[in-house]
Amino acid sequence: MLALSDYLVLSALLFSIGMAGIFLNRKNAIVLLMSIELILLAVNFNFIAFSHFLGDIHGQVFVFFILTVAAAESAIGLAILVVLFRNRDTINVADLDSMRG
Amino acid sequence: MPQFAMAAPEIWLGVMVCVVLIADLFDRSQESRVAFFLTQATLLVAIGLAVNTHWGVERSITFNGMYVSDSLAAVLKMTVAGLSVATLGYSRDYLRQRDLLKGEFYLLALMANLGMFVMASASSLLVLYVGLEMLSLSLYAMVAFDRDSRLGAEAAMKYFVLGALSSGMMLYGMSMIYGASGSLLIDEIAAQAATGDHLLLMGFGMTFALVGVAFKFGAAPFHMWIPDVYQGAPTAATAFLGTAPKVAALALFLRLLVDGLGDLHGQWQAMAIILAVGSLAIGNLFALVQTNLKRMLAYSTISHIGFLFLGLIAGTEEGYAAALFYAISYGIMASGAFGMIILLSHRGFEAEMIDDMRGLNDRHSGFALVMLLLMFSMAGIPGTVGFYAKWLVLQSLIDTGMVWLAVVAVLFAVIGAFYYLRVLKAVYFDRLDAPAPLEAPMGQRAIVAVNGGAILVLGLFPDRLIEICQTALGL
Amino acid sequence: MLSLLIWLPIVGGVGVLLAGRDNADRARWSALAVSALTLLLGVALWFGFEVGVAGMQFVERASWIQAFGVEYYLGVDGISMPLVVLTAFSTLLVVVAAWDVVRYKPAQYLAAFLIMEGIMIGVFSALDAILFYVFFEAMLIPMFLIIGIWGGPNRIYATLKFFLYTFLGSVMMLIALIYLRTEAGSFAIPDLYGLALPFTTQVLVFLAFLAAFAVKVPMFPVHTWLPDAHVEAPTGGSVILAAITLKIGGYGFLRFSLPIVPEASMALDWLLISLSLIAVVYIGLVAMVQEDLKKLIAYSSIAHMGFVTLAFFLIFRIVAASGSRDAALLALEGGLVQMISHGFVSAAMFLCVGVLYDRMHTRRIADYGGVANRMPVFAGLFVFFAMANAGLPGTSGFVGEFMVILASFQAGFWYAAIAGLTLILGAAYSLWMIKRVVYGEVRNAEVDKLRDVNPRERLLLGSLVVVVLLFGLYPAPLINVMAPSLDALFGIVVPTP
Amino acid sequence: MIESYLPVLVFIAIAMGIGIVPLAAGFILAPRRPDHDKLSPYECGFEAFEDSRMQFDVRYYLVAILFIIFDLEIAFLFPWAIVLDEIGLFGYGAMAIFIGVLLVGFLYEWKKGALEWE
Amino acid sequence: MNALIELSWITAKIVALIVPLFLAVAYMTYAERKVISSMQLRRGPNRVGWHGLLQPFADALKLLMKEVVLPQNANRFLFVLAPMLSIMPALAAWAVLPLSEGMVIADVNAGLLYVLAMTSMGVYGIILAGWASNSKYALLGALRAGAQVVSYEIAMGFALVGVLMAAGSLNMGDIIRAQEGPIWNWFWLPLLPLFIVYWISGVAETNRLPFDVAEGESEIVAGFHVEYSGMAFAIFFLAEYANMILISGLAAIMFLGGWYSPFDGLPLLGPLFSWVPGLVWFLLKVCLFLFLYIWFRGTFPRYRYDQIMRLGWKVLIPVTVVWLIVVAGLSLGEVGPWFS
Repeated sequence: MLALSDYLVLSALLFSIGMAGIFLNRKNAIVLLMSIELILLAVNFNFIAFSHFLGDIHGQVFVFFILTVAAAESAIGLAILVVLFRNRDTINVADLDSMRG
Repeated sequence: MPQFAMAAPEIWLGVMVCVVLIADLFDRSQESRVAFFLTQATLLVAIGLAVNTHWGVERSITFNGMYVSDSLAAVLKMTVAGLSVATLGYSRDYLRQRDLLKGEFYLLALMANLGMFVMASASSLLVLYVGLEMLSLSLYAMVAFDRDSRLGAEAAMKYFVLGALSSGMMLYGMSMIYGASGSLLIDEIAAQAATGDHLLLMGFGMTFALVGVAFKFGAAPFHMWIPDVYQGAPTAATAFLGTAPKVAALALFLRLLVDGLGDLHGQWQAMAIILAVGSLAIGNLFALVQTNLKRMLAYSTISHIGFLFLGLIAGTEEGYAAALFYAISYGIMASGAFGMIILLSHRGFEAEMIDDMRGLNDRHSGFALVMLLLMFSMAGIPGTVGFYAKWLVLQSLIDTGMVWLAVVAVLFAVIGAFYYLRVLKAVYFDRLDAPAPLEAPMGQRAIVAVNGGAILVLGLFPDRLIEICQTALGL
Repeated sequence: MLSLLIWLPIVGGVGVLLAGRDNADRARWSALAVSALTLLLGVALWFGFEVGVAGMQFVERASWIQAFGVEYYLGVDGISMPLVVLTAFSTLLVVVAAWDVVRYKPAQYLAAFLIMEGIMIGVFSALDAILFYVFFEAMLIPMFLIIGIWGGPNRIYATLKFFLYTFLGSVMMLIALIYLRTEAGSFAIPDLYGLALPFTTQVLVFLAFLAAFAVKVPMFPVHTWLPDAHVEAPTGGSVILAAITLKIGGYGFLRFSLPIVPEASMALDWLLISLSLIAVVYIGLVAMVQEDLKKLIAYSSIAHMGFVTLAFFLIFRIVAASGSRDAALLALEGGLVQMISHGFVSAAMFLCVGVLYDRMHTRRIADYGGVANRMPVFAGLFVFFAMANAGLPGTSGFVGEFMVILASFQAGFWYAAIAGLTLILGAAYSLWMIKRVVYGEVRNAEVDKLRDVNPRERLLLGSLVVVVLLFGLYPAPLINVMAPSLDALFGIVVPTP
Repeated sequence: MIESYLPVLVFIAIAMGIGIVPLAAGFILAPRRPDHDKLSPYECGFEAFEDSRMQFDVRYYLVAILFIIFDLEIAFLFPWAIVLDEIGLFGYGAMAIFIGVLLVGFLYEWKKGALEWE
Repeated sequence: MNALIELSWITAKIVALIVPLFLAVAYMTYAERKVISSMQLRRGPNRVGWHGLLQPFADALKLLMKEVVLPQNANRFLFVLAPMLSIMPALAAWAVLPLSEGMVIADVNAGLLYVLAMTSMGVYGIILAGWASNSKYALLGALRAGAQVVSYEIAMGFALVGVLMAAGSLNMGDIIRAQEGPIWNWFWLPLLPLFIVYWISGVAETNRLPFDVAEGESEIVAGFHVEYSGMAFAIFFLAEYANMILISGLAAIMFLGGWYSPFDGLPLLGPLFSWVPGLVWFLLKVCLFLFLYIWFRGTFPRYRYDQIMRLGWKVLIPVTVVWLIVVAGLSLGEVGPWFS
């Protein structure tokens, strides 16, 4: 049987990958959205693991909400991406530098 | 059965969101008049409801422990809705001139308010999160509201990515807190934190949560989004997102880190000090070199956030009350400042550079006077509300023996004064060859007057507001 | 009474702003009315003041910010009452002086001064530390605008410098005040007296106060804002700056530094004394080489105020050296008299420069010469004030300086000798300036076209002559007013051995 | 509990295999003689003159977003539907409000023309 | 050792399910051609084998020997992955479908969720195929098909929620057991609108006529799989027919009482048919739906794309939502034999 810590480590890994994706990625903005999803996935993983080991259902309820919000979030994120692409013909992260100072 | 009456403000807002949405659909007029006035009326009624249901009542909890009704909620909701009314009032003309006057703007604002209301009354991590996201999602959309603006799209993208990232971090923290305490309810988390079990896990979660909160606030080093978003967003949206959500962020902090993890104060204090001093330093120093007023205000926001954090650092009820007072007064000041930018802008022209303020005194001395009050208030000169905000914070610091922090704070405040004076220099000292008189609709002028008046009146008689803030924190 | 003195000009100022928006004349007359009324009130205050009483009079006390025990607590004693009257008097002068000289937004100009007046009176009469602080800093706002809007070409630099220096100093004081409140439990200034603070704390508090007041006075290393501010300020601004705001620094030392942290004051008096001496000597020398009339007067002001602070902090030496309470009191009284006298004299000097500037639009000494030939009346007045500035017996300037020097002999010969230098240096730069400006041949075509003072200016300067002479020849009423309060103060600062 | 999902897992693996095997067989058994014309994308005989991964109508995207939202609503309905009998009228009311809000949003889309094609 | 035995037993069961399924798919194509041809007064395939019965195998063999073309600039990995992704869910969903009482490979509680998850995955195959092909027709076809599938999935989901409410369980077996009884005890009656919506959505989900614009030859050649040939194309083809069977099976389970006889529990007819095994009833029901598929193809004209989307969004979804509320009310009021 897997121990709680195994789940936590896995989720920490996912979380770190997501983080790295956001901070290291300089090319494609969609990767940013995916990284965010990955982070939320890590969180969900955490909640479910805790919920299971605590024998408390609320963590899973939380996951439900996170899923919903994540969907809404990616909807808005994609919408912004579309606007961005329409205006600038690029979704390259490195090009998002027209404001300085 | 939960006590629905306790959540009257939220229920009202929720119903009205639907009503406004439908009303706007069937509103044939070009300028979404119905949506605008309905929104404003809704917010005003919401203020009344919030005061009526929350103010002065015993702290009580309903909805299975997830919703709390106390005076703090009343103050937060009142402020949030009041600031929204002001900023939406300012924004109308701006939106009209840029063909952005759609009902959706008000709808988004209303939804953001609902989110903030929910946050203010949250007594569970889940509710807190839902409220926060409701706010954030609305704000993302508002920033991207001008679909043809390159800067707007870029700002929205940055805001979105970093906002979502911060939500993620906070959630990660929340999951740890949940794991350590075994509950999502703030009260039970507090009880668990008091026992001292699983402190490591809880501290771990608390760190992430704090980072998330700092992101939402825009405290350095998590401030990167603020300048770009402030600059890139349509000013109407900037005005909205620069005011009420800051109060909401404070609500987040108070509910999560104070109500819930107050016993870990010793742990988050050091981190908060770094955040505060960093924000003060970065905000003030970067603001010095800005030529864009919106950007300067963004950095000034960061510095104000730093000051606000100082109040939280103290970890006393007085300190929290000071932070609350600071947030409220900052909201008033910021709404006025962005309101002025909106006032000076007109079709095809964004008055967002400091140079655009030149000769304001010649163009309209009344507006110039308001600008004077605003800037001095931000700098913290007595006679304006900004002074008491700073003072209360310093007081709480000194009361807890952190005099050195107070000294650091005032030193940065002096640096801060410099860039506020630069704006005033443009307003008063630079003269234009041919000053164009400034016209503004009656409604906007009234809001400006009220805004400036509030700064002055609160600057002379802050007692009532201080009292309210302290009562809200149970003093 | 005091409230009226504070709020009448402030409300009046707002009224002037509203009344004179499009009508300059209406603004002028209403401003005149308000300032005259205020002066009348000030005079009434003077006569209503009970001489020989040390404590506070005309006390008003009401709760203001209950949450922190801040009170609306007003009152004047012998130290502050003359300063209040001085303020009212100077403002009237400024209003008259600006009559038809200020053409750009006169309503705002006058309103700024009236509001400034109210705030300054507030500073002098506040007995609550926070109330004091509020007025103290609020002063910055009108002054900032006055210099910035109506000032000279380099006004922006000057006004920013002025603002930031003062602001920096005063925020330190705020921290000290808040700290003191945690010790005393109240912000009322009398409650802050006689706190038993540990020595280190005292020193820190003292330094915080020093930061605030030294900038205001201004003392030697932080004085650099003053010449800039003076040079760029419009005439009225210079008058108020020199006549009143500098005094607030000195007043602050008397009201805060000395009585609240006496031990630190005593321990650090060497610092203050040396800075003051540097001001007297070095700044006096600097004044001599100035090319700019206003700068010269500004440096002279610094030197004079250095003299004042010297007097205030010399008392410890006097007591230590001679044990003479009377001599120390004499120093305090002398300093205060000097402050008030300087208020009149420097105001007069700046007004004189203003008269010249309005005609010639230059302040360079080299541009003048032979003014006496074309403006005999003015020349006479100018010379008179320069003499007063130098401390000519018979003028008010002499009284204070004489008292201080007399007292400083008790502290030691060298103190007195260096202090005495101020007389010599003062005479030197004043007279040399007079020589270059007033006397000699008319070398400049512009000077040739000068017209003498008009009746308004005559009235203005004449009234100052009267006052300067009055206090110079018969200073007793003034000294009687302040003596008991200073005595009481002294009792707090230096416990009787 | 978990064990009952083992057959499911095996089934998925086999199903995947069924996808792979014929494809592999096709690659192995069938002749491979690629040439340029054969490999060029089907375009009515023209040479393709732009990248075929071109911008597409934003409405497809809109549908995708609407789908996400509605699909999630369904996700909320599932647990509710199962326990409806236990939560009774209160649950019914709660979900009625939920669906009401959903319908308001639906009405909004409808009126805004998000559901129009052509 | 035990585990290995169990594993082989499972595998055997799966193979026992899949092989007939494949045969069914094969003969579905045959049946379709035959039925259509008789509807159009033609003879249909009749050369290979008796009455053309071996035709499906001939087709398969032909496709097997055809070259699999990988178009230039295509994303090779996704191009190959897409057909697998479309057939895998169509088969894997069968894991939880009970053919008769106890005749199920995995009797899991979240069966319906699993089915929903699997069927939702099919759209990936479509989109990936269109994207990977690097062809405009393919991309357009994929987008159309994707949008259509996705749109009807909502209505389908709502319909399933109705089933859930009626059954009070996600377990497929329990859903069937909740319909025990004669034909009017089955869910098609109380959930009639949902049943119809489900069926229409099912047809649309599989991109079958009259909703087959995604691959309408006359409009966009062949839709998302225009660039596929040989075995790769065959797999898409298989997937489509496997999906049809799956949808039919699901419809039979959820609305027509799965393995129950329509006369179950009736005084006279019940015992008369009680010897018929449940599997037969189930297969009969599936065949009924499959026939409907073919029938539709034979009779209905093709919808225009905007009509399809309008039907999905503006008719089916509102209908289902409203009926959901009604069903919930019925459920609370414990109306009829269905809600208790």
